[in-house]
Amino acid sequence: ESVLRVAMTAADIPDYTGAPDQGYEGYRFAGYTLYDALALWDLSSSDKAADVVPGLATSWEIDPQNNKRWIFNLRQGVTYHDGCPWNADSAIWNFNRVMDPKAPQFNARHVGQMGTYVVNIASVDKLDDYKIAINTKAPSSLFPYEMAMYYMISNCAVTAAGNDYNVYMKKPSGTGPYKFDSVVPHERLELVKNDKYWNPARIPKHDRLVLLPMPEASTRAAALLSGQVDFVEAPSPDTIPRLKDAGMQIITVPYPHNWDYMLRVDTPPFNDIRVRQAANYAMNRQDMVDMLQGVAVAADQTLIDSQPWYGHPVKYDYDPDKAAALLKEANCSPCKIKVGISTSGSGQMQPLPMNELVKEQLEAVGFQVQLEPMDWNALIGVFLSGAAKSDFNAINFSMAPIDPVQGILKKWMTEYQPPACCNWGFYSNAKLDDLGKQALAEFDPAKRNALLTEMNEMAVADASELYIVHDLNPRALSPKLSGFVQAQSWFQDLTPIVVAP
Amino acid sequence: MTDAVANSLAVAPSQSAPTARVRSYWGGVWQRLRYDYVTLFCIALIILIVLSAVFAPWLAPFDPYKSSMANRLRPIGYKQFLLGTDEQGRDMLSRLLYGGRVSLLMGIVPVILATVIGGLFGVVAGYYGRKVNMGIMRTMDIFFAFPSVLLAVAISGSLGGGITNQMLTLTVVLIPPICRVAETATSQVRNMDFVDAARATGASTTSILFTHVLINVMSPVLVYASTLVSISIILASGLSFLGLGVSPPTADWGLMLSTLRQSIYVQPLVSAIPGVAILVTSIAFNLVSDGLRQAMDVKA
Amino acid sequence: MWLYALRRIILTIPILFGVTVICFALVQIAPGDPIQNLLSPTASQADAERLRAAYGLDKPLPVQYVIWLGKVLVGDMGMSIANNTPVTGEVLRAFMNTIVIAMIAVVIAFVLSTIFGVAAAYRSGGLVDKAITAVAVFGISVPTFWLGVILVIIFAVNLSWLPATGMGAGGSKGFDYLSWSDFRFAVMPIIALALPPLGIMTRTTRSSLSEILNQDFVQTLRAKGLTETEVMIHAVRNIMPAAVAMLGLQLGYLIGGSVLVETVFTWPGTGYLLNKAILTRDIPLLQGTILVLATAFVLINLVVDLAQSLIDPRIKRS
Amino acid sequence: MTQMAISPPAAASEDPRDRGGPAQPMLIVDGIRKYFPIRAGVLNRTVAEVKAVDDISFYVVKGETLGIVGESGCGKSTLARLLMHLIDRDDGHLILDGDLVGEETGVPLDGLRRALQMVFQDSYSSLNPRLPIEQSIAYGPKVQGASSKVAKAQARALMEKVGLKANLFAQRYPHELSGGQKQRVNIARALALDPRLLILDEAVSALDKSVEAQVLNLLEDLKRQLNLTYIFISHDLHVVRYISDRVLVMYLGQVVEIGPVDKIYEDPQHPYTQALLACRLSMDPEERVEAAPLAGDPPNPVNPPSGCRFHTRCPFMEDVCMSKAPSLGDVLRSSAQDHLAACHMVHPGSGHSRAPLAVRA
Amino acid sequence: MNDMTPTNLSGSMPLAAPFVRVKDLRVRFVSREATVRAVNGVTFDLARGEVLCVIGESGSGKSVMMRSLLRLHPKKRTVIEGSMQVGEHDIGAVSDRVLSKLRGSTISMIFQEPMTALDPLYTIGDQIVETVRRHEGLGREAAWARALELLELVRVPSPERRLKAYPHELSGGLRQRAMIAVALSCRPSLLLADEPTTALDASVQIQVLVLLRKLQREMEMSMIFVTHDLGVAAQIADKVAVMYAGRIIEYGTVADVLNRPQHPYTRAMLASTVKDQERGVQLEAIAGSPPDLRALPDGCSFLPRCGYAKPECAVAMPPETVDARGHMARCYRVGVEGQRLAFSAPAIQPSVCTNASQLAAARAEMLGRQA
Ligand SMILES: Nc1ncnc2c1ncn2[C@@H]1O[C@H](COP(=O)(O)OP(=O)(O)OP(=O)(O)O)[C@@H](O)[C@H]1O
Ligand SMILES: Nc1ncnc2c1ncn2[C@@H]1O[C@H](COP(=O)(O)OP(=O)(O)OP(=O)(O)O)[C@@H](O)[C@H]1O
Ligand SMILES: [Mg+2]
Ligand SMILES: [Mg+2]
Repeated sequence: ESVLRVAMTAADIPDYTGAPDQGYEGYRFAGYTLYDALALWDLSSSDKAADVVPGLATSWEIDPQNNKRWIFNLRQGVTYHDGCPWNADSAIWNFNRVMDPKAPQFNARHVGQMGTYVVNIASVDKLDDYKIAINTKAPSSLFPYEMAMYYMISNCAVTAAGNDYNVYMKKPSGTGPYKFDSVVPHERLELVKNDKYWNPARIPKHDRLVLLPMPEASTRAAALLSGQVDFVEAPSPDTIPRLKDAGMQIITVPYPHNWDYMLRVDTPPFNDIRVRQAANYAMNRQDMVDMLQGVAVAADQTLIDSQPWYGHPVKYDYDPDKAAALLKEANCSPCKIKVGISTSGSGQMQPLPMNELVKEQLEAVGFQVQLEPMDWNALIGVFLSGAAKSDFNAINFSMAPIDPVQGILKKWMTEYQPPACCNWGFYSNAKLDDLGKQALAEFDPAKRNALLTEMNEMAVADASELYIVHDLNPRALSPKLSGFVQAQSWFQDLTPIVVAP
Repeated sequence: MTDAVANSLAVAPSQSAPTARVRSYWGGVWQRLRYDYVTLFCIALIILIVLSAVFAPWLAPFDPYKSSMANRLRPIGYKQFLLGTDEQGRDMLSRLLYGGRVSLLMGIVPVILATVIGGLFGVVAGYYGRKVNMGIMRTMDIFFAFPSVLLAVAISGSLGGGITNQMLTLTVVLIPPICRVAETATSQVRNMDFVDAARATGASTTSILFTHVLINVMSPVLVYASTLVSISIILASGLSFLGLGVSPPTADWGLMLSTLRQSIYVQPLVSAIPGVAILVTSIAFNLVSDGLRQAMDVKA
Repeated sequence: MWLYALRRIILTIPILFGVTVICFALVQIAPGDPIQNLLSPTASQADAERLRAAYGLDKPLPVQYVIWLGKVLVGDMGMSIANNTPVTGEVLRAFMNTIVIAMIAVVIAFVLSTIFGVAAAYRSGGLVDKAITAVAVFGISVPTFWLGVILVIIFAVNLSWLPATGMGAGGSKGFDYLSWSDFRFAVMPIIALALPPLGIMTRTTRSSLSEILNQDFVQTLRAKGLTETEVMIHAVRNIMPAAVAMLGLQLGYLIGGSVLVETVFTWPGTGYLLNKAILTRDIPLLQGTILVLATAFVLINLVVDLAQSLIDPRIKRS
Repeated sequence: MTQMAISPPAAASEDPRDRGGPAQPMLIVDGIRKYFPIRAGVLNRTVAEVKAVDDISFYVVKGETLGIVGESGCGKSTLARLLMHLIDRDDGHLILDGDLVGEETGVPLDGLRRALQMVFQDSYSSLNPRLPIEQSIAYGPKVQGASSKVAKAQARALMEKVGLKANLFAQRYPHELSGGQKQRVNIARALALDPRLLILDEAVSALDKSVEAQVLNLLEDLKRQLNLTYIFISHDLHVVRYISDRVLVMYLGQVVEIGPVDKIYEDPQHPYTQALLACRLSMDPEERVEAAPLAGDPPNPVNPPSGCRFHTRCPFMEDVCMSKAPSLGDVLRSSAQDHLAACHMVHPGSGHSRAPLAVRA
Repeated sequence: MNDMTPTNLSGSMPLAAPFVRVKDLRVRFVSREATVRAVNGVTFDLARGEVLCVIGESGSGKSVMMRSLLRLHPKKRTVIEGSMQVGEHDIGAVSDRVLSKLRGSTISMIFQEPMTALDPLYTIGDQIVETVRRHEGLGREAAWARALELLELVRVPSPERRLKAYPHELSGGLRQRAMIAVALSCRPSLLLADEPTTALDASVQIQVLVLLRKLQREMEMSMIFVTHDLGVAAQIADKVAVMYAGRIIEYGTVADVLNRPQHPYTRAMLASTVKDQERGVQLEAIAGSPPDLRALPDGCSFLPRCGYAKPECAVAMPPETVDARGHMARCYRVGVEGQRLAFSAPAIQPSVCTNASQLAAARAEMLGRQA
């Protein structure tokens, strides 16, 4: 039996019942391993930004008559791990799990995690056993991206568990390339390969996948060095030389994950675009990259350049004089800001030293920065409740703009201001809102991408955030492993990995 | 006649008084300490540490918060960095000096606060006995039901980080044991005849407490409190290490240890410095309190 | 004897009650919201409120306390918010993992400290005494988490003798203390745990032994013609009541104080669980863990008291 | 010495502090009682009581020395502490120079405190180890309102008075003094408040014989100088005889015999007193005791024997002793020359075979 | 020294030779701060079956001398000089192994404080049995029987129950008896009793004294009995040695010393003891306090408190003056008149209560002359 042991950065085993928590790492390891969604991310290449491809749906299209009705053709011949057949009934059952509070399978926890992906859905109709229609509340051209996050779990298994998810948890069942084997709470989740996976190309090349939560970077490094695990996420930059010495493979690739400051733009000082620009000009991003031993790249906006909506945005290259001048012009000196940062957290990289560097660079041009470190979960709270509920001018909150919904629409459109969603800093731009509406109603991918690109360029021109770096998401692999392709995505496909004995 | 008697009785002491020089209690303590070279050395060490912490702004060669990416993780003795630099290129020596301030503060302030508060409660409980004692000591028992680390972690987990919160946490944790020591010492003193003698003069309770009880309770309590300094330092650094203590970028030994943990493969020695600092300080305090206990223990 | 035991047991009831109050209250002071962890980064406030109600976190605190206490009394400490598993099971499992290594550590510390203490008191002032004192002071003064890190670097990373983290190749389930391949995982945590109590106990053993050796009855023993070894046996027996009390106290401290060591070694015990619960603001889990640990501490103290009254005839048993 | 408010010793009867006249006893103790509760059981309830002092009455005449003797544990110290109001009595009254103590109409406690002082036995615990002895002595006057300077001067004068050179000893700490010196300091401290009555609880028992003699001399001397009245508690019968005018014999919390010292020593009435006196060791090697006069230990004061408490050890025990407690008689009405004993053998018609037939003259 | 069981040792000794011979015993305690000269040349002999009472003020070195006879002092800080012969053993020279055989069997000791002299965690029975088994190799059963016998011997009421009692469950008198039982358990030839009755009530003290005397006679033990109570000495002693500042300054039969004391110290001590003196008459107290053993002057240590001092007293310790009856005193004022010692007082006898300045002047003068 070949075993792949992975050290995750998560503090605990993510939920594996189909609504992963612990951030996108949960999706990565307890989501796309056990489950599939209607659409899936194409993680087979490290050259281009990952996009969605058919998953449990073989194809989808917008109803030509009704731009609020998506037709999904479901994949035939797929069964869940427990033998339960995948079909339209199962799909509808799965939507009701989160959408219908009266359904026996309704799960409040799942709503918390997955509800956001189905907010646009008005209803789901069964057209035939392998065809469903999903009616959205408004035209939503980007809907398939949302469907790439919504996992389908075995309705038979939940029913057999008497709709008690705590019972279901003992034997969860999806359609994914791995089957659940066992769990030791807080310690390890063990999955075994699904020989009968519908996509033969993705049948795991190893027999067993063991997932271990190890939030401490140094612990992960020690575990890899002492041969307790084969694959660690996010080794700390300073351990990389040592890992290399020990023959470990260090893999990095750019992917849509920005490490930046969200700015509160409805109050001083960041309501003044000159102050925002000054901050951006003050960043010596290369310094940061150096400090991180090259596991990050400089960011000039929230997206990475391989994403289709990158466009040709304004660039804020390091120019401290200009920054100082802008600040003076804005009449903000010293420009006092208070920034909420976390001490650790999923995707936050090394928040303490990095923030201190930012602080130093900002202060060099005339800002006066007060860093307020807090626990990661506390910061999530600050993020969710919106800038107006706190006294921060900015927060250091990394996000993964993997798709235009999360990366552009929900970030900048006025309607997504808190408490609705994630426009933390109350950014508002009528023209951008308008473009957004058009994009959602535009079902031609090329035209839609053009609209989205324009939106993105607009937000960057407004210096709506303080862009700092993109994480290269380093991973360290034991020399025993081969075949891993690191996709430009938050999600990764572990199935091709071969473990040499 | 009577005078003659009085005089005759007074004869001997003048000639054969055992000690020519009058020596106070503390004088006696000092006499014993004088030969205890280990303790003396440790006292000197502590004085050195305290002084270097107090004068950190003048002693530190660099700004402890000034980072320099060009000079990350330099080894000990690299150019002007006597103790190397940390993961942000900040001078370790400077940070160590400044960190000493926080660590000593964490070691000393909570102990002082707890000594005052716990000592007060303990003395009151011990002196008044009965119901007051019941009330105070049972409450303390409840806090005693939590092992100190657990209590510290739980409280600081609840209060959140920051210097003030951490000091508060440690104070709360240290109060019950001090209270207990004070209570025991007080009830011992309370049963001594000299307290009864004082009561027989019609003195008020406050007067007795201050003139007779406190002065005697003080030394056991102080000796005990001195053992807590090192415990407090270690606890504080543990909390910082867990991320429950002082918040970054404050230079604090525990926190430095925690952040430098990532760099242990690059600069093992530099990463070990804060740990060594904690260890040495804690050993010094422990040995001093041992020495003090021995010097103060000798029965009068 | 039974009366004494009963009295002692009854005395612990108000303490345990106070403990529950503190457990509950402490956690409520905590900033941060346990619900947030359950929400996706793009969830809305309404989602949060719904979840809050589902966990009963919307009721007033005293009500929450009474409900909680009522359930605790029947052994139900609620559901972990993060894992959606029963807290009772979680904590008890973690507790078992902690108590075994804590027990091993404290017994090792006890045995070694008795040997050290006797050796030091016997050769009081000599080289052996000084060496042992040095070990003891080191044990008391060293920050265990740092020691843990260093142990990992030396024994796991550089020498590859022992595994760095976790509990067994297969996790705590089916961990077998009797098999070396599993026990290897426990070695470093036990060392790190044992050192402070070793230091403390060595010191107390040494000082109470030399105190005992200065007592009048030791003169009598010598005058009776007992050899130094026999005298030492008497002395050791005399320190046993205090030593046993110390043993229990240290065990309690280890159980409650293992947070740091368990975090360093990712040992899935209560300390690790506690740290996790704090980080994720998992209130039921946090409350449950603290409660179980404090209760264990109280009970250990109780057992120690009773044991002490058994071995020390001077303690009134009526 | 002049700064002390102490009258010249010339006329003992005309002490200005005297309120009740020379005939009024210094202190009348009427039916005083103290039971210490013994707590036990699950709820820590009182399950029994140590009858430490059980209905004791006597008086002390002005200027006399009343000796109190008895075996260890018979309640002597408890009695002393009761008189000093250091512990609360369960029952009984104290009348100090004609005034009830501690009750609304009588002398306030404060007054009592000034008039009554005590010297403790244990010289180790009776001085505050952290206070220079000068301050220990000056403490009382300071408490009573003297300025620190006056109090200090007074302390120094007292030190001289008890035979300690003030400039040598004032700043010393108790551990730098010998036992005898400590006891002198204790006496000086007790005198600092200018008391009328001094209770000496085993004040010389812990001292070497030669030092004991020094202190006894000092006490005698002070008594004359300062017009003091003493209650002298001791178990050394030689010393009690030497120093006392009257003697009170205690057994298990009760008075068994009281009377002028010579009557008690020459003609002890109570078998317990007789036995106790027989326990005195002679200095003559020829006079060796062949059999111990008193066997065994005293019974437990928690459960004192019924009837006469001494009956378990009494050679003359008869049935009546077990059933009926002998009375001492009305002590408070008796004169200072009366010799009373609580024994059936001295009470006519008590039912004991050795009881006298007729009432004594 | 070959192993000899104590019983045949006591049997084989010729009666004439003294059983205990202590010669010029000196004991010093050395520490960093000071050297305490606790015993400064003690010499005495003790015959088999004889009782020697050592009397003296507190701190005169009585206990130290006793402990030296069992070498109970801490080895490191103690310097013992002189010879101590018990039976045929030279206590100063025997090996540790032999010593521990002697202790408790040939020589045993009773201590002053019955409260603290017994191991609180062992029953009385255990503590007796332990000694018996150690020295006589008895089985458990036999040893218990012996323990019971011993408790009966020392008149402990209901001994079976007391065997199983812990020390704290007994009263002081009973504890002291138990202590005596432990000490007598192996029929020692020499019993060292260090103030065994001082902590007891007068009524109990006399019980213990009577008992000890009886047992001593029955078992034909030699006994050294330390006390500072002359009454106790009168009760139990055959010989009395008066110690002052670590020296024996007077020695003789109990009658000689108590009835015809020669040394000024002995006389003063007798005079100051309260014993049916007239009330209201000043007691003849000895002024001053004992000398500091850390800094003993040359000459007679009693000099500073002596009412009869002569200039030569300051120069050297007076030699022993012994009369035909063996009565010894060390004082320049004591001589032998005929068969007996005699004290020759000066014509004008200075009062014991000499004026302080006078005495100081006299002393200064003497010391000056010496220097
Ligand atoms: N605080 C107390 N609580 C309970 N019992 C007490 C207390 N104080 C004294 N006793 C008991 O009261 C009795 C009398 O004690 P007290 O000290 O008065 O005796 P004493 O005659 O002074 O004895 P001694 O001669 O030993 O000093 C003893 O049995 C003692 O145990
Ligand atoms: N181990 C020791 N170290 C230092 N000094 C000691 C030691 N033992 C005794 N001494 C000193 O030796 C002197 C004589 O003490 P010792 O105990 O023999 O007196 P004592 O005659 O027995 O007095 P007491 O009547 O009080 O028992 C004292 O000054 C004492 O302080
Ligand atoms: Mg008493
Ligand atoms: Mg002695």
